[in-house]
Amino acid sequence: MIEKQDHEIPIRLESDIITVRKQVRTVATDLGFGLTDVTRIVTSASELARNIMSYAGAGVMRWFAIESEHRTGIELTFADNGPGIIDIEAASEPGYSSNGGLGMGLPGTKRLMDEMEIQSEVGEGTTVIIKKWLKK
Amino acid sequence: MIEKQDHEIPIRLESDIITVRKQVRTVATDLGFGLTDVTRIVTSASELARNIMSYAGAGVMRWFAIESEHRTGIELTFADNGPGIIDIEAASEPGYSSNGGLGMGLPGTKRLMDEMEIQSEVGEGTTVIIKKWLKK
Amino acid sequence: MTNEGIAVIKVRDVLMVVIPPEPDDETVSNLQNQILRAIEKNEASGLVLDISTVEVLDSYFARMVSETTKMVALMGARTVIAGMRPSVAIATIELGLTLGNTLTALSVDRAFDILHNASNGMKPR
Amino acid sequence: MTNEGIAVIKVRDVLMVVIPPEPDDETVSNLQNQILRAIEKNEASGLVLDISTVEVLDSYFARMVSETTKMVALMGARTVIAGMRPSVAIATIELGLTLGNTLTALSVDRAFDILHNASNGMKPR
Ligand SMILES: Nc1ncnc2c1ncn2[C@@H]1O[C@H](COP(=O)(O)OP(=O)(O)O)[C@@H](O)[C@H]1O
Ligand SMILES: Nc1ncnc2c1ncn2[C@@H]1O[C@H](COP(=O)(O)OP(=O)(O)O)[C@@H](O)[C@H]1O
Repeated sequence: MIEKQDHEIPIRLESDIITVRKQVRTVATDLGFGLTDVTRIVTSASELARNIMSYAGAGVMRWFAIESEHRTGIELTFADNGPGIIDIEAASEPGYSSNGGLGMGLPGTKRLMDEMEIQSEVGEGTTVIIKKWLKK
Repeated sequence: MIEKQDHEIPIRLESDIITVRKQVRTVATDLGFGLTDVTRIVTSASELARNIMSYAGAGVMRWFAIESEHRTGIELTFADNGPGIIDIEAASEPGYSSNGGLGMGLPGTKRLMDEMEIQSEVGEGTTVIIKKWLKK
Repeated sequence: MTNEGIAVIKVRDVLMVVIPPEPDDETVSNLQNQILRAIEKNEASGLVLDISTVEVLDSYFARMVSETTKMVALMGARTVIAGMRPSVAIATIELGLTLGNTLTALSVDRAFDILHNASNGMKPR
Repeated sequence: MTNEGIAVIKVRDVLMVVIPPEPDDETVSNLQNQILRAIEKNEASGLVLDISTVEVLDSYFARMVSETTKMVALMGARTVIAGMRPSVAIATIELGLTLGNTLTALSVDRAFDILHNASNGMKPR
């Protein structure tokens, strides 16, 4: 069950990525997502958590059960106070990576989820919000 | 036969794409198009109907039998009040997609049809008109 | 929303899936799941996608087919697309689509031949 | 930091490595080293990476797998990835990843078949 008070996980160590994955798997499964969607959501969470580790050093993930027009869904927020993304558009293109990575994290997550929003301010930090709706 | 009063189909649900395809197939076949051209026209209609679903959420398709200089043809209009296309030129390039699609819908439809016209106003909506002429 | 049933038939270690003439989007997206599960369950080494009744192959469908082929490959099996109609092939190419490196065959029979020979080729005596 | 142990099993001249369900980054990065050392030490001609229990394959892991495969190939051995789950195959392709030209197999058994036949094929009598 989703408890309001502990719907946040710190991301500081590489091992926190595992914690994020486990937590997201549990929450998504509890909300009623099937295995394929759970895997899509957990994979996305893993990408965004690793981005926080790689580019910001530390941050948090928050999760919410969301409702809209008879639909239920999951919303995950990945927030950090890192360096920010200078060119969000470029960073969202497949293959763009500032550290020799595959550059598939952001564009791939967009495909895996139903909605994705990136807010970033250079020097301030980055917040990525992703959503997935339960198929009726 | 083509009836003036019901030459419009709403596009609101994914299943309406099938209705569009069936209707266009019937109309094009009745007008005398051969199987290859019918398939070109139906494929184009399927792309544009899906774009309405994906980007505008809802819209309509209208069809007309058209005449010009001893030629007969089919004209299909796909209209929506969605967000519009910011850069029509970019959107008409192969591979451009704002949602991780293949980006072949608009450029491909242009190749499959004899004529294509895109009208779009940001915040107002999009209208795409396509035509195919019967080979004499 | 209608969900036209999809037949998955097993012939030795090859699965054959017949795509309905006008699959709706839901059918198409469920297809992927059904196929991958069936391959896992049956330990099938090959997949024949029979599209001989398909009348329109738009970019949504093409994407599903080429992605499914890649997924099937990741799982260790091979896909052959069988029976594409000439009119569909013309529209598909003109639309600018490719099915990636997917193997294709004129008919289901030939598709089975291709998969059969491929696996024989890997097991020489 | 946990370092889930990785089992490296030798069957004739093929090494089999079972990847744990939730390998952490350290495990994943150690893996490469362990595998390459083991191939050298055992003069193995093939490597089977059993990923049948892996529940998530993100881009970090995918990169490690495809790089390892290339390193193994440089050392003269071949890698087969075995047992990818359907849900993982779907997410991997949708994320936009490929495993390069890595050989894949439905199960560990089949992976051994592939390596066995390949080496037979390469050493005809
Ligand atoms: N939280 C973040 N803070 C700062 N920059 C980021 C963050 N997440 C992503 N980026 C930037 O966006 C680029 C693309 O990210 P991504 O698509 O995940 O690929 P990769 O991580 O493989 O480089 C990164 O290389 C980095 O420059
Ligand atoms: N009806 C529409 N309303 C708003 N934007 C549209 C519409 N149709 C197409 N577009 C824009 O044009 C782009 C290219 O469309 P298309 O060539 O059909 O490829 P795809 O649908 O695969 O992205 C879309 O990604 C979208 O940004």
